[in-house]
Amino acid sequence: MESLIALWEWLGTNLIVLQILIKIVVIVAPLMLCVAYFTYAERKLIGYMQVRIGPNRVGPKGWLQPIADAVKLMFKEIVIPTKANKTLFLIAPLLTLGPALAAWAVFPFSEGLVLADLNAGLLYILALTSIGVYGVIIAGWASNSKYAFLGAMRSAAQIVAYEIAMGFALVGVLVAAGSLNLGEIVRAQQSDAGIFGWFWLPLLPLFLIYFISGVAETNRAPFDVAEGESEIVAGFHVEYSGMPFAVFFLGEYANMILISALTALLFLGGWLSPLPASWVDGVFLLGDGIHWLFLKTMFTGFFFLWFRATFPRYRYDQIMRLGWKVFIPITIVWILVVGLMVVYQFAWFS
Amino acid sequence: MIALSDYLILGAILFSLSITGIFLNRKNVIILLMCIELMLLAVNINFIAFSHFLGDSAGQVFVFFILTVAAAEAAIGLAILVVLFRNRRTINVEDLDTLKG
Amino acid sequence: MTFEKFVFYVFAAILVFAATMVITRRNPVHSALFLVLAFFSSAGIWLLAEAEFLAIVLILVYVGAVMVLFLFVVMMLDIDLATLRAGFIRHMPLALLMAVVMAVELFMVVGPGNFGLDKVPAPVAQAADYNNTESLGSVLYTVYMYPFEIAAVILLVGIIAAIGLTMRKRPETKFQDPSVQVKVKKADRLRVVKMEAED
Amino acid sequence: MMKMLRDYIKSLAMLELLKGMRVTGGYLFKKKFTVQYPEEKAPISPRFRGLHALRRYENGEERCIACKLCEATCPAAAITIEVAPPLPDGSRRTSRYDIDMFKCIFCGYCQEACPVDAIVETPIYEYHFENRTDAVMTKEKLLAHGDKHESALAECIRADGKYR
Amino acid sequence: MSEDQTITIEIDGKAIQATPGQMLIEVTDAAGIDIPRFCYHKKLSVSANCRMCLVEVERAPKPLPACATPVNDGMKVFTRSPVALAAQKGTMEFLLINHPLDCPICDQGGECELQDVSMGYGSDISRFVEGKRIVKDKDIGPLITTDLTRCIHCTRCVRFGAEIAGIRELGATGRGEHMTIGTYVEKSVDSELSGNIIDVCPVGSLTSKPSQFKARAWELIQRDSIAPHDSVGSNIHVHVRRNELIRVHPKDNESVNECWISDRDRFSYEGVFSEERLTTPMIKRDGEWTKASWDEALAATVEGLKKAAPDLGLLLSPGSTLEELYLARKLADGLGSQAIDSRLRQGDFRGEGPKLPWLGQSIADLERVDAALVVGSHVRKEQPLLAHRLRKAALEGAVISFLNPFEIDLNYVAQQQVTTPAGMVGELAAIAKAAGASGAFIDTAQVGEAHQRIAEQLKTAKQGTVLLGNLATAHPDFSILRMLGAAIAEVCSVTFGFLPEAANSVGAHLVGAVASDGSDARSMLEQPKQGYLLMGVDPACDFWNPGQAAKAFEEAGFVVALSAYRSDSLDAAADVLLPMGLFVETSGSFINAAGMLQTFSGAITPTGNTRPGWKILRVLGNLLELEGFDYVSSDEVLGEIRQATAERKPDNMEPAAAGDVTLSVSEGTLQRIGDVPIYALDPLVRHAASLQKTHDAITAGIYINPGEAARQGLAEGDEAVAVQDGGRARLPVIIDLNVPDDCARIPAALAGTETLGAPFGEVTLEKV
Repeated sequence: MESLIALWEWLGTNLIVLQILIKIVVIVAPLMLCVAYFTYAERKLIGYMQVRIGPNRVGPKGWLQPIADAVKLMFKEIVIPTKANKTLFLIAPLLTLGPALAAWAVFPFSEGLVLADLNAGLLYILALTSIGVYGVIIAGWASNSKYAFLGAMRSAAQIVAYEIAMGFALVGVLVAAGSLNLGEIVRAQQSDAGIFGWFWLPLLPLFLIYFISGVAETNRAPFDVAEGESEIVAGFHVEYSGMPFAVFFLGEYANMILISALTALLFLGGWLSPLPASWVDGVFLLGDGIHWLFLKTMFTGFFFLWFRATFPRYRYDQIMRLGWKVFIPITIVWILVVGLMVVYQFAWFS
Repeated sequence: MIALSDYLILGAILFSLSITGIFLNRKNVIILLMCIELMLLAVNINFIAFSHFLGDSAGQVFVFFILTVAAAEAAIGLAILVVLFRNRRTINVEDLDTLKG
Repeated sequence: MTFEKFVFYVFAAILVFAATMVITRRNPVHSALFLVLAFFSSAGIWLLAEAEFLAIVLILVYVGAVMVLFLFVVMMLDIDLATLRAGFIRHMPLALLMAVVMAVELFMVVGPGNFGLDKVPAPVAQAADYNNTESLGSVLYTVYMYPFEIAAVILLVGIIAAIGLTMRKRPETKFQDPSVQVKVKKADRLRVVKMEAED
Repeated sequence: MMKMLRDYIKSLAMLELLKGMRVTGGYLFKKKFTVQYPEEKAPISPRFRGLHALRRYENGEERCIACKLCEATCPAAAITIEVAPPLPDGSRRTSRYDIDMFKCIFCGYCQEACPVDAIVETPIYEYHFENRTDAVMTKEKLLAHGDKHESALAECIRADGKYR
Repeated sequence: MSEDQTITIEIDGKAIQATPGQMLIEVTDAAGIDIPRFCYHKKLSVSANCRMCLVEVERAPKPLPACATPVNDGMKVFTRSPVALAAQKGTMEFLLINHPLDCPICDQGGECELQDVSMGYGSDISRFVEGKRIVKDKDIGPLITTDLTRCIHCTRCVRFGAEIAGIRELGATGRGEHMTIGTYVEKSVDSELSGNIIDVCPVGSLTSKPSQFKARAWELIQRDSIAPHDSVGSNIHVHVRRNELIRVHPKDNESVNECWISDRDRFSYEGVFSEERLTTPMIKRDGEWTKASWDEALAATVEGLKKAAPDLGLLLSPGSTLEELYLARKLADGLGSQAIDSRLRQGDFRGEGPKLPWLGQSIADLERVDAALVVGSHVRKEQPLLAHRLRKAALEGAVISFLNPFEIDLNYVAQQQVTTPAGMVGELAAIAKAAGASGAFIDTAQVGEAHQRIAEQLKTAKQGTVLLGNLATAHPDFSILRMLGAAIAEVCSVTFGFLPEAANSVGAHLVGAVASDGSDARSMLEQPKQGYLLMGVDPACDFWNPGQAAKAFEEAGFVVALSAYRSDSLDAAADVLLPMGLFVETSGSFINAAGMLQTFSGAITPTGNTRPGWKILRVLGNLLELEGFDYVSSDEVLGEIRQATAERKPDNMEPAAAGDVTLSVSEGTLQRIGDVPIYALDPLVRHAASLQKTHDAITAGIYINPGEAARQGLAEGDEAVAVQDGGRARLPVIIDLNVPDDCARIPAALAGTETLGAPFGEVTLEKV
């Protein structure tokens, strides 16, 4: 163990690139596994909500289903439509997956457990999530298919619209926390009130709007007009097959996990224990730690699936109305409220 | 170490390129708009470089304002373009020689 | 050459390449995408110049919003590319001449002779707890308060102008008000009448 | 006014959405009644309308007399029959009996129309093609199905007999 | 009965006008009131034996059959009263007692009167548990299938045979349950109208044999057409399934074919799908036939025609459509040739002849004559439905006289003058003399008692007619016969007419597809041309003198044939074969004997690579760069024909100036009678397989009477070689009492006779 730590420190001084690479792998590999089993969880949960049992054939209780899917997708033929823009067609999936993974660079998993402790971390995340739309637009345009293009246009407009609401929600958070650093934001939620000290309570409207915007941002049901099977087949990725399709898939689920984790981080106290610190200090597993973050992420992620199992798809104009006419005004109003709370040192901000 | 002149020369090259672009694509309003964005980028590089080397944040503040104004400009420019296309079915600069809408 | 300088040259090369492609590509969509690349690489250069906040804002505002709008417009409009390209070759010599003259003049002014390391020394690296965002913010909300407000007003005017220009009133279109639809209860639509059965 | 306010607050509180989520959430814990298909099979009615078959008489003679009533009644126009020239004994048989399974909607009208119980729909629902042309059930294939599943068919007919 | 007198009866509460003497069912039919019936048929006598049409009549103790109850003034009839319905239902139950439940395998299924009526009047369960009657099927020939178990004893077929076909071929034997329909002894039904019993039969007892089991009634698409064989122009329904002709049915047209058609019109459709159809253009290269594309074949044709023009002969089948004949005429004009003819079987072209020969009267008029003289026509076999009209007249009391080179089968009493072909002129002249005419031949004729009688009948007739048939047309002295006939008609002031041979013989005259300047069909072959265009003909069978035709085509530089079939003689004659569609595959028009223009459209798409004739000719016109060949549809051609011929009316007037009037047939030696048998008329019917198996489809042979046979030293079953004009044909000898002395009937247009010459002329028999 000690020799391992020594090796790590040696790497840090001599081969910093290798050290960074190892860090990236340590983050990305479990993330990919999470993505895989998130798909499994989705199928299973939605199945249960529809009174059926979901995948149960591959492996015990279907546990190997995601692996089987991955293998299948890997061996499928990659079909590139004639007259498609080949380069862009192949780059597009990477553009969806890339930002979803890169965002984890500034993500604090626990006290001090972060790849890059960036001062403007929140801004960085905002910038990266806004880049995600390129994958969709380019995929839709490069496919040279009208369905794909329609899907891409819908999705792009939707993402741009909800990004604003999302950004305003985050402004509320950073006003409350007084920092753009994600670690600082978590620490700002630490109080002796435990679960009630977190930002979800004072920023309840922003919390809800952030999460719902996150659902819209990832083009998930009920905001999945970008795919809209019933009207535009599968939207921007109609023409995709095999591995590029799998990458889109990975990107979508990685984004969902990212949004879930960010919600947990920004509003649900990140790695903090829900119990007041004075009660649990030093108690095994009840104290602060990465496992709380994991549980909170699972909790918020569950809502993504629950929404999908519950709500029918929004009509496009309703989505736009919700984004522009409901969410943005509410966030602006609540930023004002938060500002006043902070200035007058109301309860949470004393 | 990177010299200030490196930044400035980069900005100059970028500026020249965007001028060339305006000359070459003088019919296509969209590319003209993009060239203007590129030009502003060149200017911003200069501001940032000076701000960095002179240790004065005023340059960055200027960049901030330029970004703001440029975003507004792009939005209005594109809005005009869309309206134009809707009415005239073209974005060719040369076709825009009548006063009638 | 230091690592920093190497990174600078790489970014600079990408930037110049992307800018060249922006002005020469036949397809405006490609131009727009290369412009995105140009913004990315200049964001990298800005990071080297320790303007982190602006670098990220550049990505956020330009890449995330403005260029998306550009792409939107370019993709949606059914543009006749052939006529727009006409004269490309014809203008080439003049454009090149202009560019070269301009570049040479600018070199003479901004070249190492005037702004080399020996003339303007490299700044000292900022302290570890330096926060670019914070310092910029403190200047912005104090010294530049009024310009900041004016910028906000300009943005507002921009929003209103853009909406005003592109908004099409379609009085004849039918639409449903979802909020009204949502509020409807069973009792509003269905009346259960009890009555005697008839033979 | 009060109603408007109440409605506004209600919609902000997303009560309707929560109600919906309660429904799906409730089903999460309900007992599932999925049938594990290849191992378990749902019981089927003797009137089940599956794969088609042409039956024979016990002496091996084809039942079908090429009366074309099934062809006429088929709402999907999936059946094509051609009549053979009269046999030496004067009887009438098909020279071609094709059912296009791509067109067939398994309505069972052919079975209803058949005066000699020749064309029947078997309770067989597990079958596949590997070739588009295989989707056209020829007379040979239909007769082979009939021969293969005659016992199952007889059982179905016996079970359903009193209601016919 | 007096037509002007009307009475009023009440049916189901409605007052309806009727004529005294009408049967109730006629009144209800006219009023659109439906009464079920099986045995009643409007063209047949009333037998009232099915009892299905029972209706309740006020004050009648029992329900009465509507078909046999004359109307009375003020009678009240109830067709749907409980009594009537009960009676009908009871009848239905009895009818169904012995009717088998074999609708699924019955060809009548779907169009069966019994089925339809039992849907309306039958009960849904049968109370009859005893064994059903079974009747053995009888083989009554290659055209009709019997399934007598299905018979409900309406006797329509029996009455049809007795009343319409004129031969009592079918009858009912036995009584009660043992009653069966059949021929008394095992024989076939041979009437040339026999196919109509299929239509007449209300159930599936009598069905068509060629189309047996081919299709069900509901699969068939019905298209209207015109029969292409005789000059009646019978209206027909062509029934098509998946582009295949399944059967032909008559279409009612009282002024043409009533509700009947001849077997030839009904069953000839089989020829459309003959193996011998020419389905692709062919070019003969160095004596070898090779398949060619249309472009190649047309290019070869154009080249050949250009080389041969203007010394070009066009020989067209008179069964071609009006449009085809007109375009051929236009083509001939464009190429500078006047040699065009469709009178291929006419033997004598001396004299100018009438402008537009026709029947001289409407077809319906034929049944109203009270005296008729038919010269040179085996009318039953030539024009079965015209013969039926004449028979109707004869049954009404008209006296029909025939002058023929052999005795013909008739289904009514008539006078027959039988003489040798050479003697026909003399006989006709004698009748003319008896009638009081004068002129060449007439003055020298020997008038006998029979001639006197015939002349007298014609003279006293209120409506009489003199008709010249195909045998007269083919006669080498046709112009003399025509002149004599016209003279008789004139002095007796009766109608003079012709029985044109083919569907469009009248039309051919109308559009000018007959030579007017002497280059007629016969001379075209006697003085061979450089090139020939043949349309719809087979050189072996369709020419007056096939031997000469073969020679002429051999000598010609270029022969192109538009034909639906390939045959050995065509292969030998032609250089290019262009496949042409038959009547069901093209649109067009025919003008029938009575001058009635009837247009039809195609019923099926042309077989293989064939094209409608008018399109072939149009393209030829285009390729030859002739003016005015830019037609888009056959309607356009027809419109042009109508415009061009608006002024022309049918005209049988013999021009005053008689031409050369010397007899060309000499008496004394053995003379050939070369009639064209009913099923050898044209290529289509010659390829109709089932018709060729009938009794009427006679084989080639030497038909002589026993006395003549003895003189020639021949006996039935021998084979002899007939020698005519140097042509030899080895044929079996058949004893035929109908042939007069000094004559040998060797029918033309049959395989084996193509080496012989003209249908009339000297022939010697050599015993083998």
